[in-house]
Amino acid sequence: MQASPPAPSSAPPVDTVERAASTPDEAQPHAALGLRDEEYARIRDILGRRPTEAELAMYSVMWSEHCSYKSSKVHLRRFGETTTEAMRARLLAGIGENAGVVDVGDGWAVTFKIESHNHPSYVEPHQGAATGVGGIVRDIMAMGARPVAVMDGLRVGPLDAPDTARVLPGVVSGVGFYGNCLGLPNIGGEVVFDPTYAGNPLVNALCVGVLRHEDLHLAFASGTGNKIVLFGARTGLDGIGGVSVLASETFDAADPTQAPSRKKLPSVQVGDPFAEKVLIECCLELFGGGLVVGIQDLGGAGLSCATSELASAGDGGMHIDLDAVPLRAADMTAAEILSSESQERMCAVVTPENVDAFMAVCRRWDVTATVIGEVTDGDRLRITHQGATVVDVPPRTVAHDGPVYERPYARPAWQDTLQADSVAGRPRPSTPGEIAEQVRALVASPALASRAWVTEQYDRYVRGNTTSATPADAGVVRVDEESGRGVAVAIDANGRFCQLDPRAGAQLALAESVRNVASSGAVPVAVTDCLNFGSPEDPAVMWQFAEAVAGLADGCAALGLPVTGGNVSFYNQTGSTAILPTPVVGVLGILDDVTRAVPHGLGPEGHAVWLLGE
Amino acid sequence: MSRIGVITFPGTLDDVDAARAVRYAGAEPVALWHDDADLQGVDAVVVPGGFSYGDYLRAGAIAARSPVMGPVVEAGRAGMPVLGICNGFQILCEAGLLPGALVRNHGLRFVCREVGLRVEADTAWTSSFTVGQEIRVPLKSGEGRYVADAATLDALEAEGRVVFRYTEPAPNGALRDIAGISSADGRVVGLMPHPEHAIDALTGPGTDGLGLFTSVLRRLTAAA
Amino acid sequence: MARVIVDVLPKAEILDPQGQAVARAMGRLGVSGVADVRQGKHFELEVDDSVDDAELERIAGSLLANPVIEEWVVRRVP
Amino acid sequence: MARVIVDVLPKAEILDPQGQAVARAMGRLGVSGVADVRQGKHFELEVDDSVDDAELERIAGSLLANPVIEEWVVRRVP
Ligand SMILES: Nc1ncnc2c1ncn2[C@@H]1O[C@H](COP(=O)(O)OP(=O)(O)O)[C@@H](O)[C@H]1O
Repeated sequence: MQASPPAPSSAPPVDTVERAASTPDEAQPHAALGLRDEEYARIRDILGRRPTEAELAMYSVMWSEHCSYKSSKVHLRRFGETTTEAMRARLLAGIGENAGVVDVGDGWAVTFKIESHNHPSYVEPHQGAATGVGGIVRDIMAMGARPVAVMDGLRVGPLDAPDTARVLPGVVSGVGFYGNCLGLPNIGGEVVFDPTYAGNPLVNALCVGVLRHEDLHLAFASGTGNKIVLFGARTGLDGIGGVSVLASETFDAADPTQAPSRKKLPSVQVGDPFAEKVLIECCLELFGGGLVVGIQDLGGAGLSCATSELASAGDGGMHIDLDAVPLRAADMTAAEILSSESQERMCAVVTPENVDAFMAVCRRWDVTATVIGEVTDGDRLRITHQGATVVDVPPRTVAHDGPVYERPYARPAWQDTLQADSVAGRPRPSTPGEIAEQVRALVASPALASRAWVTEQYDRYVRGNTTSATPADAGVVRVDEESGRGVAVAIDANGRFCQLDPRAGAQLALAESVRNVASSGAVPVAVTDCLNFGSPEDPAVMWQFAEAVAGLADGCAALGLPVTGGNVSFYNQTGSTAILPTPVVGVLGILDDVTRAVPHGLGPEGHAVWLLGE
Repeated sequence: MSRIGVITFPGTLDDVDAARAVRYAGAEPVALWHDDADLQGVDAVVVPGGFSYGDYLRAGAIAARSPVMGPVVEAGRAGMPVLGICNGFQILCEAGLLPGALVRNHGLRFVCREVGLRVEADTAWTSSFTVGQEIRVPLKSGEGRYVADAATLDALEAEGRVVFRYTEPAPNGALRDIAGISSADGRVVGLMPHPEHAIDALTGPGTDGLGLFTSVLRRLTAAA
Repeated sequence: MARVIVDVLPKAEILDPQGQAVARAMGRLGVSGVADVRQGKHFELEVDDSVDDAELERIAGSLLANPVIEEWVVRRVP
Repeated sequence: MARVIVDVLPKAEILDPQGQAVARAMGRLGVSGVADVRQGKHFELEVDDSVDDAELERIAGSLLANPVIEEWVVRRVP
């Protein structure tokens, strides 16, 4: 409570570039925003002054672990280094784009990617999982593709842990709610139980999209005078929890009545799959009409990410006017608008002569669309709010030139003990009674029980192209109805193997996923991965990570399969206990004709059963 | 060739499947748009499944009041064959073309599984089947529990307007295991399960669902 | 501008599985003393002063509620 | 026995897709004069007289509403 009443409400001064230049010593809460002192100093260096509030918001979120890959970058390079030209032969787009795109023949291409939404799914399981599906689907849309299927890899605590009863049903209903309502068949996934996931479930969602080669769209803004259009949902105060430290500083003083609710902003986003379904159809009509030069989805880091990435991938500068952004809440600051993670939004670059046609398509689908800026000469990203310049930065410094850490890593001391603890000395069942008992225990174990409770909540029929979903080794969808051309996808990981040996464990995950795709009759052609680990600040975790990446990269090279994209999720831990190292590997395979896919399960009576391998 | 309209509302999902089923049956699918009160001279209409308007408010409530539904209700009352599948069934009930309502599944969860249905009435959409025949099609819905007051249910049964019944206890708790019903003249039919997902053994449980589409085609060509 | 509340409940004779699930959950959580729960919908509308009570009834009965299965109450709040 | 009503609404700063969809639908359906719609849940409980207000608050906040995204009001009715 404030002792004296505030002065009659006057809006806090907008922190413009001018003001920042003239108040170099104003204290800024960079640490509360997750920026280290040297990172903050680097921003001041880049800009030659202190950042404005809005710039600070942008840098802090774009330089976060989630967006900048600052701890993982040095290791992920390995994927690039081990990928040969021959492995790249089928790739129309690879790592670095929203999602990798693979040529699957006959002029068709397929894009696929897996992403995590772990932490939000613990806070609010239903909405967290739902918006996780929504996010990966928009990544796929941003490539110019029609999303055609989803998969979900779920990891939670033991079945009888109290939180599991809250988290698992919520996550499953969220995945189903969003995917079903979008009309995307769910073609497979995993449900894994382990105590290390009890306070930190893993929700990894994969989406597959299909496009013709000529429809490939990349995220870049070029062509001076081209318009930047924001379309989809309005921008609200969702998911800006972090940035509210900025708001609280200025708003506390100006209007204490407003501060409490602002400060406690939930970082939870609510998904609106209906809005996203309409957005998909709207985007496809826009692509079909040739109305889009470049496109970018809005996910984590919202407009900060979309504008800086579009601008730095293009060949000019960009001007954005935040006053044009349709808002859902009153009095949002520039920092809040830029950081909002409101769902179901996309950002497109459109030539001036196509703007009217673009708007007409959006109106037909009842999608709000607004020109919020344009591509400019020069190389600066300039953002104005209430008539004043609040951001003026080289976009690459925000989007790509973030910090890179060589975090220390070391094989943990307990690794030897863990590996030495083999089953060799353990008693084994020998009598028929003991064996029967063990079989019963296995069958009854949650690890092996039927997944029907989960999969019955997911639509697998919609669009009429699913030729294999649960139960199956891999999900199979038909891409072309005429020729029967299709793709098979599987996702796999075994955290316990990875705990024992992260390098071999990652390779086993890859091998299992490849086997699952191959045993559906498809030829494996590409890999996506979702690397879920504990804190990168823990050298043992960092070692697991480095080993797993190296193992996966070498495994992919040995099999001749390129990694086309993926996602890193760090800080998955409860207190100081990290989750099992969990590199989830997704593999995509091609079938020339889905009618010749190998069905799951035993065939008709009289067929022989063969065991291949040792 | 008979022309069968397939309506797309914002949030409709199974329009591609319904159009494919129409094509497989040998008719020409005609895309109809929710905002356009023009049936383009079609001979019959399919209101497909999905989540029109996100199922917000009540499933089918908002779609039932769209421009295209005016002429659909009018034509349906005048005897044009109309089929509502899943969300389409919900829309036909909300539009007053069929009695009763569809509410949340009694288990409170979305249910996607193959179900057995017994065909119990000879209608414009079931004449390719014999009464009593059992077919297998997918069911996938969260608000598929058919309800109506007892008098309405009694009347439906007495008038032979229960077209499909689940062969096992209804997975959604539908009263009297009702999966689909018809108008008094047997030309407007609504059902929760998805015949359009059972037209090819490659992508569905079999081809039983095709029977609904060949039925109406027979009816249309016989009338012509 | 006036604020109007419309509360919609399933008719008494219609099974209310959501309400029942809540009632059961109470038992499991050790909450005693709740005999019955019914769950419906709650709408808050901002309406022009020009909208009269008859119009509000019409909006409630023809859109917000389905008279086949639901009943509703409309009230204006200050 | 007492009758208790709990109304639950999405928090003001949280997206309310249902309410927005209904508001848009009204415009399309020719209902004019409705500026805004918010949609939430409405619960009617029958409770023992022994259940006090604190207990009711606890029930509302832990079972009927999701405090992460919703707010609620509890009231006893005659
Ligand atoms: N979370 C999930 N989402 C969708 N499908 C799932 C999920 N979990 C399991 N499945 C599916 O259920 C089936 C059985 O799963 P599982 O027991 O893990 O089999 P497997 O060991 O053969 O992968 C598979 O088809 C799998 O894809």
